[in-house]
Order: sequence, then C-alpha cells, then structure tokens
Amino acid sequence: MSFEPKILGIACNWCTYTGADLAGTTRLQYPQNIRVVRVMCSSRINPSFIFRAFQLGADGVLIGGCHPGDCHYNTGNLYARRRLAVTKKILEFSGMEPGRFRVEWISASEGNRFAEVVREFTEQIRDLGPQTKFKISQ
Amino acid sequence: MSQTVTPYLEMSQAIMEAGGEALKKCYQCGTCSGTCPWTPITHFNIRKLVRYGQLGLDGIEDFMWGCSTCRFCVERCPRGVEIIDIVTAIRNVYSGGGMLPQSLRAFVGSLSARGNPWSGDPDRRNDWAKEKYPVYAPGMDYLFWTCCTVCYDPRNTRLAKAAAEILNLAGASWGMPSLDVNCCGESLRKVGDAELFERLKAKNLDYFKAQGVSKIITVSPHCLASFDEDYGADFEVVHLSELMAKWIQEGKLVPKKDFGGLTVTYHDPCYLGRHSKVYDAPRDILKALPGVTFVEMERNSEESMCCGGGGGGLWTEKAKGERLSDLRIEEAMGTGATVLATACPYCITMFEDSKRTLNVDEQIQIRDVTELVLESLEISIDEPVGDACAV
Amino acid sequence: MAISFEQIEQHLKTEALKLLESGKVILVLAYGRGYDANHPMPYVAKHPSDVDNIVFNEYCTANLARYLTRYPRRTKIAIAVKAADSRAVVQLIQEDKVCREDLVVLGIPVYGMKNFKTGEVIDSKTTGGLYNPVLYDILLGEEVHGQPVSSPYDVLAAYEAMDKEERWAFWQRELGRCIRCYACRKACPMCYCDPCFIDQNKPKWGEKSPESPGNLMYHLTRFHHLAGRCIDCGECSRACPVDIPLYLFHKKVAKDCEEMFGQAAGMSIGDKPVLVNFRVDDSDKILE
Amino acid sequence: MSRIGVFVCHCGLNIAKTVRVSELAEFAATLPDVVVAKDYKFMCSTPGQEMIANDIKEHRLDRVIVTACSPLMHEQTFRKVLAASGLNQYLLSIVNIREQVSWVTHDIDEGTAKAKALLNGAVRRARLLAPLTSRVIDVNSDVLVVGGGIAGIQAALELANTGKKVYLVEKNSTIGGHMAQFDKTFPTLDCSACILTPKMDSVLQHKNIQLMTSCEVSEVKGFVGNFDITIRQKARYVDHTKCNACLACTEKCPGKGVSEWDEGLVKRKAIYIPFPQAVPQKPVIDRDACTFFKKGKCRLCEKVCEQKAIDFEQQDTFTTVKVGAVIVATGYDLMDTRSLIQYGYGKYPGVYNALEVERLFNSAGPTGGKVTLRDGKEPQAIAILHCIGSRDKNNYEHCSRVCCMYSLKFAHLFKEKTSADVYQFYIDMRAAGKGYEEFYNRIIEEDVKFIRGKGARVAQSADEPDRLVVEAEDTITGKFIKLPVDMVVLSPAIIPRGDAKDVARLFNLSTDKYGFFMERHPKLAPLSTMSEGVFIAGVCQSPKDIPDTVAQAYGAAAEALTIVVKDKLELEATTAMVNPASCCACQNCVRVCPYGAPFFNETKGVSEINEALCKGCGLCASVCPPSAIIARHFTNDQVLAEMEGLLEF
Repeated sequence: MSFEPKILGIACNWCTYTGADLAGTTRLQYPQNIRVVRVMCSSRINPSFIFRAFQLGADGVLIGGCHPGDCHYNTGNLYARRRLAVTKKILEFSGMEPGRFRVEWISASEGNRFAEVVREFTEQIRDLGPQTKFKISQ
Repeated sequence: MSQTVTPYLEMSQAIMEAGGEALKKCYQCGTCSGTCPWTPITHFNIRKLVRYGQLGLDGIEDFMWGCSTCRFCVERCPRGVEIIDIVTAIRNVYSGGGMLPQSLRAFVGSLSARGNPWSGDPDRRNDWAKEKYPVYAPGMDYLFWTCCTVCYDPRNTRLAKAAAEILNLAGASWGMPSLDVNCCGESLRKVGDAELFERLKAKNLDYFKAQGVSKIITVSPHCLASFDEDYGADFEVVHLSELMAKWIQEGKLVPKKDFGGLTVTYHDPCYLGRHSKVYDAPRDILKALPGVTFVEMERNSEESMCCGGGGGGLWTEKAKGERLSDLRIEEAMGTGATVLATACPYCITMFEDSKRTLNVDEQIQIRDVTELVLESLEISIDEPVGDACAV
Repeated sequence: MAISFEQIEQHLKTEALKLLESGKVILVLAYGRGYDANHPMPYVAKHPSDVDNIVFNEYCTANLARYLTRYPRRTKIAIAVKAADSRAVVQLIQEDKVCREDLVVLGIPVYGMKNFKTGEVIDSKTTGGLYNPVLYDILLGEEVHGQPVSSPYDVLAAYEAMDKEERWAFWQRELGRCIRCYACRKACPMCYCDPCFIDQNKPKWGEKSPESPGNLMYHLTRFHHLAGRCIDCGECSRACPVDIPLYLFHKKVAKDCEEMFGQAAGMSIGDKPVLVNFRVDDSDKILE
Repeated sequence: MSRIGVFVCHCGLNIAKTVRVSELAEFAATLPDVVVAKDYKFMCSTPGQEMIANDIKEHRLDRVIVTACSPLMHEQTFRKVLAASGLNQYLLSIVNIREQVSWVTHDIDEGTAKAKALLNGAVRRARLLAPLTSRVIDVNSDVLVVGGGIAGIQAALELANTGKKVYLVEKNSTIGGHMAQFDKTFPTLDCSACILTPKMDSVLQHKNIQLMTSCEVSEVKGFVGNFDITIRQKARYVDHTKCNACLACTEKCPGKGVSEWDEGLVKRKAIYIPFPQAVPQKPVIDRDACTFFKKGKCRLCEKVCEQKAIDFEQQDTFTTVKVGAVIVATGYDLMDTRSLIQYGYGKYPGVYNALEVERLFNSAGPTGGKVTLRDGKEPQAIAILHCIGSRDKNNYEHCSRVCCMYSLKFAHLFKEKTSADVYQFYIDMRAAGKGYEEFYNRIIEEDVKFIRGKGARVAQSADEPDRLVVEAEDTITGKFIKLPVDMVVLSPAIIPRGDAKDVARLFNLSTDKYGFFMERHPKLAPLSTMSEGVFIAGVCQSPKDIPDTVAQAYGAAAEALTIVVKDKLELEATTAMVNPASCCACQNCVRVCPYGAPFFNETKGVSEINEALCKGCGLCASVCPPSAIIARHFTNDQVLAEMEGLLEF
C-alpha cells in the first residue's frame, strides 16, 4: 500500500479555520491527509503539542494563524511566530526533518491558499516518507 | 472571413500548456490594446490576439507576429495578465505548425545552424576585439557578455569596443566569452521556438558553470532581461549603463569633453526600462556629460514608446507608416534634440534604419550612451565613426 | 590571573562580614567546603560567625543564582556571582523573580574554573569569553582582560555540521541515557517552576519513567522553556550524573534566539525575555 | 465514565455524497463511552434537533457530538438544544465533516476515513469536556456611533427613537458626510440635500442624541456591554456654548483655507462653517489658515463676536463615555489617482475626479451648479472613465460598485446642464439594483455614447493644446479611438478612510487586504464584527450605494439594540483561569496578555485572571511553563486527547 501521511493541522478559529471552511464552501479539492484541531488563536499552541503530535505518529504538523498584524487578539500571532520559530529550531537540532513542521499565515478569505498549502505540504510529507523518529511504537 | 466560427478549445488548451496560462484571467477590457503602440498604426490588436487565443479561433496566425513584446500592456493590465507569455505561447503553438513567416525563417535558421541570428561564422564571433581584450578566465570579477548583434553587426561593433575600453578605464576585472557560447536566445524565445531556445540556453549555462561565472555585464538589454527572466541561474547580471552611472558617481570615470551645448534626448529601450526597470542610470550618465543639454520626449520612462525591434521585430519587414522607429525619431526631433541616445543595439539598428529611410541624416544622430561616455572620456577607438550598412 | 583564588576568597569573606554585620542583608549566598577541597558546596552565611566557612577555589562552579528564588520575595540577599551567574541574576530580575534593590551582587571576575569531575578548564565551554560579571555592586578584585575570547557557540560547529540522521542518533543516544533524576532542573537557576510541567498529571505531557519517549518530551520542552532564558552556565551538564551534554542543546537554542531576535539572555536588566516579547517587524523568515 | 451521543448529519447530499454517513454512525457506536449514534438527513432541522433532545433524555446523555457542518455555522444552534434539554451547552462538540471533509474531496473512501478520524478525536475530547458557566454582566444601555455620514446619522436616529442615549462622534465640524456633497442621487435623481438635511437637523434636535463634532475616539477599553470610550474633542477655538451662529466672524475673516467641502476647488475662510446647511451651524477656526495663529495678530473674529465666543486658548479636551455597544460607520475616501500617470489627474486641469464633479453640479458648489471648466469655459465634449484604480490588480481589485451608476447620473446632468457630447469608457456596465437598469436605458436614450473599452491614456491634444485626448480601444469594433474632449471625469476606486487602520486597532476589528472592515460572516452576520458588541455599517465595510448604506444602518441599530435592550448579558464562558497550586509566579501571562486580564497577586504570590477582561485566546496558557493556566474549553488535556484521537487512525 502506498504511504498515506497523517498530517495534524492546528488552526486558529478566526483566520485559518475559517479559511479552511471557505475552501470547503468554494469546493476546492485537497488531499484528505490533514486533520485539523481548532484552537482560538495560534498563540494557544503549546510547543509540547507539536512534540506530542510527532510522538503520536503525525508525519507532518501544519500550524495556521492569522497574518501578522491581523490577529483577532491583536498580538497573539506575533508571540506565536517567535515561539513556533524556536519550536522549529529545536525540532531541527534534535534531528527531525525540518520539512515536517510548517507554519502558515492564512486569512479567513484565503480558502484557495489553504487548499494550496495543504496540497503542497501533503506532497512534501509524502516525499519525506513516514516519520519514525519521534513516533512511539505501539 | 467567414461569418461563423467555432471555438476550437483544443488550440486554447495547447496555448495554455505552452505557457499562456494567463489567457484565463483576461476580461477583455481593452486596456492593453488602448495602450499598445501598434494599435493606432497597424491592424495588430493585442486584445483580439488574446481573445482569439481564449477561444482558439481561426485566423490568429494572420496577426500574431505584430507584437514587439514591449511590455507596456503588461504594466497596465488590470488583471495582471502576463500578455507576453501568451504571445510567446501562441507563436510557439502555431509556428510549430509551420506558420513561421519567411523573414523569420532566416533568423531561426541562422540561430539553429550557427548559434547567432546574423549568419555570422561562430569562429569569428570575437573578431571585433582584434585580440586586444581579455577572454574571461575563472577568478575575474565580470564576464562582459557581448551580444551577437554587437559582435557581428558592423554598426554595433563600435558599441562593443566602446564598452571594452570603458571597462578597462574603470579598472574592472573582466573578460569576454570564449567561442564556446552562442546567442542568449531572447528574441528566439519570443518568436516561439522554445526548443531551440533551451538548446542555446543550455550551452551558455554550461559555459558559465565551467568558468565559474558569477557576475555578468551586458550591453544589450535583451540579453540582460533574458538572463534575468528566462535563465533562472544563480549569477548576477547587470547592464553596463548601471555600472557606468555608478563609476561616474564614484569618480572612477571622469567625463572630460565639453559637448558644447549638444541637445540629447534619451529613448528607453523596452527591455532596459519596462522589462528590467532601469530608468535612471542612462539619464544620470547623460546629465553628467559636460556641455550636454538633456531633454525628455513626452513619452519617456515607464511610458516610453517602443522602437519595434523586440519580439523578432528586428528581423521582420514593416511597411512604411507602420514603423514605430519612424515615429520615435520624429518625436525625438520634435524636442529639438540633435542626438537620440539609447542603450540597446536593437534600438540603434532600428533607428539607424529609420534615419536613413526618413532621410534625416543631417538633423539627428543615433548614439548609444556607451559611445557618448567613451567620447566624453576623450578616448578614440581605432576606426572611423561612421554609418555602417545594416546586415 | 590578576588576582588569585585566595584573594577572591578573602575579599568575599570581608564583604560578607561587612554586609551581615551592617544588617544590609540577612544572608550571603557563597561557597563553603564540601567533603574535600575539590568539592566545594554552595553555602549560606546567615551570621557574621558563618563567614569563616566561606571558601573560593577553581571548583566553585555552582551557579548560586539558583538559590535566589528559594527565598521569599523581598528577602535581602547578597550573592557571589561569576560571569555567567551574574547573567542568571539579570535574567531573574527581568522575570520579576527577584528585585534588584533586594540584592547585593558580589561580582567575581575569574578564569581557570574547572570541572570538578574531570579537572578540565571550562572557560571556553561555558563563559565563552565572558570573564567579568555583567552586573555587580561590589567587584571582588579587578576585571579580567587579555584572556582568550571565543564565541560561546564555537563548540556547536561539529554538531551543526552533522546531518540530521547523525544528530538524531546522537540525541537519541544521549537523551536515552537520562535516568530522570532531574538534577539538571535542580541545578538550573532558571528552572523555578514547582511543580515542573513534566510532574503534572493533568495534563500528562509525557511518561515519567526513564524511557526514550518521555525523556524526549521532558528535554525538548525544557529546552523550549529555557529558550532565550538560558544563560549558558553549564550547570545542567555538570550536575548530570550520566554526563548528558545538555549544554549543547541549550547553546544551540540560545544561538538561534540571538540570531532571530537579536538579544542574548541575561545581559541587561532592561530587556524583556524574548519569548514573551515580539517585534511587529519580526521576519517570517524565522519560520522557514 | 461519560455517556456520549453522536449525531451524524447527511446535510442532504452535501455530506452524504462523499462520506458514508451510516458507516460513520456505526463506527461511532464502537468508540468508548458512546451510548447512542445516529445519522439523519438534516440534523439542524426541527426534527433533527428534537431527535437530539429526546436522546439526551432517553439515554441520559451527558455529552453530545454533532458531526455535521462547521462549528462556525451551527455550534450556537446545537448549544441551544443542549441548554433546552438541561445539559450544559459546553458539553457539545461539533465535528466539521462538511466544509473540511465532504466538500473538499470527491473520494468517498477518503472522505469517510477522514470523518472517522475527526470523530474519534472529538469523542476523546468530549470525554474531557467540562460544564462551564457563563458570566453575567450588567449592560450599559447607551450606544456610541462613530461617523456622522448618512449611515451614522440613520443608525443614531433609529436608536435614539427607541429611547436609547446615543453619542454620535464625527471628526469633521459638521455631520452629513459625502452624501451632503452630492447634488442628485441615482436613479431617482432626487436632490441629495432635500433628503439628507432634515435628518441632520433631527440629529441636532433629538433629546437622546449627544452630537459630538470635531471629535475623535482616542481610546477604547472594556468589552461588550461595558465599553469605556475616551473621546478627544479637538480645539475649535470657538466656544459653541456661547456662539449664537450669527456668522459675523466668517464675514470679516481675512484668512483663506482650502475648502474640503468643495474638494479643494475653491477657498474658504479660516473661521468657517463648511456649507450653509452644516450641522451644527457654528463655525470653527482652521488653525493652519488663521492669520492670528500664523502671524500672531488679527483677531478680527474676536472683535466682531458679540457673544465673546472666540477662544484662541482653547485646547483639545478628553471625555470618557460608557456605552454598551458601538456602531462604526466611518465611510470612505476616493483613491488618489495622481499615481496613475497615464490619466493625467493633477497634471491637466481638465481632468476631474468624481467628487469634484459632484460639487460642480451642486448649486451650493463652487460654480453655483454650472458645469464649467477651471478656466470658466463650458466643456464641449466630456469623457467619463470608469474603473480607475478599481478592478485593477495593480491597485484595488474590488469593484467600487457605485461608479457605473453615478457615471450615468453625471452623463444625465451633463446633458441637462451643457450641450456637450458625453462619452462613457467602460469595461462592463453594472446596473443591478432597483430601477437601475431602467435608469441605464434612459441615459442610453439621452444619446450618451458608450465606448466599451477601458480608457488607456489621457494626453494633451497635439492640435488643440487646451484640449485633451482620450485614447482607448473600442473593443466592439476593435478600433483605436483618439477622442478630443475638454473634460475628463475619472471614477476612482472607493477605498477605506486613510485612518481606517487606526479605527480598526481601536475597536479591534479585522480588515480585508485594502482596509475595509471585515464582517463576522458575509451572510449570517454581515454587520457584526469579530469584536463582540461592535457593529459596522456603510462603505467602511465595502463600497455600496445610499439605499444599501441606509439599510445597513437600520440593521446595525437593531443589532446594537439587541445588546443594550437587556440589563444583563451573558458572556462566553471559555476564559482562562490559574491553578494557584501550580503557578510559578513567572508572570509570563501578565507580560503577554493583550487585554491585561492576568495580574499578579503579591499577597498570594501567584497570578490571577480578571475574567471580565479575558477573551479566551489561550496565549497565557501556552506561555505558562508549569501548565498552571487552564484555557477553558481548550485545555491542554482536551487538545492532547483530540490530537490522540485524530492521529489514531
């Protein structure tokens, strides 16, 4: 059987989650490998969520937030940007493939951007193959 | 023309696949055709070309050669359509079917057989230099890319020599290409021969790679734009006028000669201006020449007129009254200028032709900015400056 | 050395005595004798008579800033700090854990400090060119100058050069050895949470037993918690009974933070810790 | 042990087409703690809701999962079902298998698999959900309206008529907005002033409206029901409590300023009222134009003022008002078309923008309603260029919506007032509105020439230097047109006010890429914003005509009323709280919160959260190293459990 990556999405309620809804409303097609967790703001995302997701067997993790400057909570994503950048560096230095973790700013009006990012990211993860480093074997 | 037509969507599809994807975006507002310098003087209508392409209509081949890829329409298009890509794609699709006009066949044939558009002997590419100038070797700062037109066209070899002298005078570390290169292929790509273009490009890229070239100077804006837009390689490319402006400002080049009130106007080559966004450097140079009165034509910079030489236009015959270079010379003379300066060998060729056919040799001279700089430095190149015959 | 270890010890005693006698502070955080001279221990002098027990030698590597947060806020404390230790004090002030006005900082300019386990000189590994405290009220001796100055991040080069598989194997091996004794967080001046996230049951972030997955969760999260706060004293690694080079990872994160946010931890009391701060013009490039 | 009910919606074929819904329900039944799992055609319909309510009772459910459309669509609907069935509404989980599953795939196997994973996550999470209680707060019954154009005026009047106190804040010295600049309105051609000025006067007279001109909002604190708004009263240098509007000052004033009202076409005095019907009818001093302020002497106005109302010492003052809701109606600007060099605006005197032309038609305008050029001559030929900067990727991509119609109106008025030939250069004619197509037809019959092609360039005529030439392609014939004219009217893009970004920041509104305020939902909540209690009306949201603007104003007033009509208000319960036993007193939460909700309790040595200020973003929870902060409804546990479920299959 061909490799079907499991991708965890964590999306902020106001922009990216709404953008993902818009992708649906406009019937854009994208791969079904992504499963999205809704949080209120990208700043809610605890770095440990991401480490944990990889331990749970995620092959890729995609974070979506409002564009900097457009955060529903004014500055949440500006903190998130720094915190997630550090998370990415930590993953990278631990030996995790950098391509497995991605942060994108996708606004509520960017349904096609959401679909495009998911397509691209899924393809990228497919190329990287299964994530085995963090995954806890059952 | 027949009264009924059937949309031939396979053709439309083929155009999109050949790089004319932007067809889909056009909403036919007519900004392109209202802006296009050809619309007022010929039957060529760029909007219609796109429309025919959208529906794959018959008859497209009758007017697809009209565009000189001056990019004016692209700059203005409210839908952001890369119209030149569409033109290129249409030509690619239809000329593949044998629709290449006679006048362009020699051009394509020469490029295919000899790697230059002027039927020049590839072994004699560097003859203009008379072995006076260095060939590029790894470690040098710049590769001075000599356009085929300045290598072979007698009028334009002056340009190559002037450039070489200026580079020496400014103390640059440079060399010209060996014989292992061929035409950059810019015009050929616009004429639609994508396959041959890739061949030419690959050969040049091989040479750049083998020699470790990292910075290129061009005299022709067409080579400049091609390296920049089409080559997608990791070297820097700069037009000589940008360097000359910088060197004059830094005092590395000091214009001495007093031109004694010479009135000069400047024609923006489309590929230097709208394609590469270089507007100021040539003007800065002209303004720095002692005793030169610089005047602008009404249409300048972003709004500059096209000479008609791009997109294969240099190799296509146009009837009298349908030549943009004629109109441009008239506009230049209208400013009171006695010198029409430009910075492109294609423009030079087009204007020299028009000057002769308009019979205005006495009233106006056509000069490249590079030549004027050399003159101002009071250096002469060892041959008489005079009009050469067009090839 | 401009000044000997004995002289520093003498200065330390003199100042400690003055401070305790004047009542300016109620305790002095310094070093005392351990089971032998090569194993000095942190020591708290609370009474003028305690001052005699204070020692200072090349093995006094412990970062005493670790103890500042154990006392109630507003306790008047004098603390002996070497270069890196002073950065910890600065960082704690930035984080409002201690108040500048409650502290008397006794700065020790020093080089030639040694790892008590291996005897190796650790200057280049930890202080990396920083020999003088960045913050002090009283300097015990003269500033050190003329010692070799290297980037604190030089030691990273070999690890940065590894490919990701090698690096994964390296950390898998190193972190896999962790016995979860938590000496690292006990020794760390910036680890003052009680309970630590890993001790929580709700949420349960990771296994508490010493096995790879739980170890990974504990250490990676701790690296994140210390991002932009770690002041590179190296105590975590020296405290580690199984010698895991945790300092390497902390240094890497510190280097990344400094590159991305233009600020190193514990250098100025006016700074705000980088991860509870932002600039509107932070580049999105940091996420690439 | 919880008792979970799972309800899978088909949404007709919207979901059922690409998700095997019955299989999904069967799958749900196998998941831990699920006691009932059903699928149904339309879960949001009354029978669907009843089914859930019955099952809650019958199976003693304590958690409900609805597997249907996006939570942004029907979360509220189903929460109400739970509440009505005596179950805490936060014990609901929505699984979004429509927008994020069935609509984005054609493959029923893939769709079903993803839906299962999502549902699995939801079940895991649902088991950890906690009942939450909403906070109840007192509501201030007053309303703030920002912007005194037709939208703000209408909204203020509606609210005031219900008996609510309204503060109407306008930054100019008069209300009226752009509509007061127009002469006629399309398609009826009724006089703008005749319909607007009575409303302006009603605002002034209304006992429930406090009109605050020359004012700007400078700070917004608080939250829905309890906003504290600080308003800056800009110095007018005229004490309006003393002024009796005799306007003797304006007669004598020697200063000259540019008349904003007449779009800069003429000068006005330094002490002035913008136009004769201005409300209030009391003058202000333009500091930059005033001789006294510039040169230190003059004070002629002070000398003639019998009321002693002139006060050169006046300073800006600040007042704070408490309101329960806010309506933002700040209107628009026209794009500055000088950057489009091809049209020559600002270069050729014969090129006008649309608002300038509105003033030319107006009998109170600079020409007394006569259409003359800047040199006083009557134009013989006029070109109206549509879509200048609108529908243009290089500038503004949106359609400005009213230009087609006002260009038709201009054409009519030009025909009425001059003998000029009138040409319209257009891309598409958009006349969708009541009576609009009929108006278009009428103008066609008035012999206006329509050229289907966007104006490409305006240049000086080579043959007649005082005339202009419009260049374009008539795309219908494919001919290039060079049309000599005397006057060119540009219809520039309608864009947000220059300070819209500041207003957005004050009220915490989202904006689209050009700065128009974003509505919460384009169809379901077109006047609400992401900020609870703040509503929008008029062109600040997107370009629209007067009827639509007025309709929005009524709507926004009704929206505001739904808040201020109540004494108490229930807020979202999904706020953050601190577990004091775990707090390490690092105060990260205090440092990062954009709303100042967390604070440090020195006595207890721990952080606490003022839940009235908390908006539930969860930032504090993620910066809390010992995980002491609980972001209600999005707790670490809940998110981790959901992740576990999602990644299991």
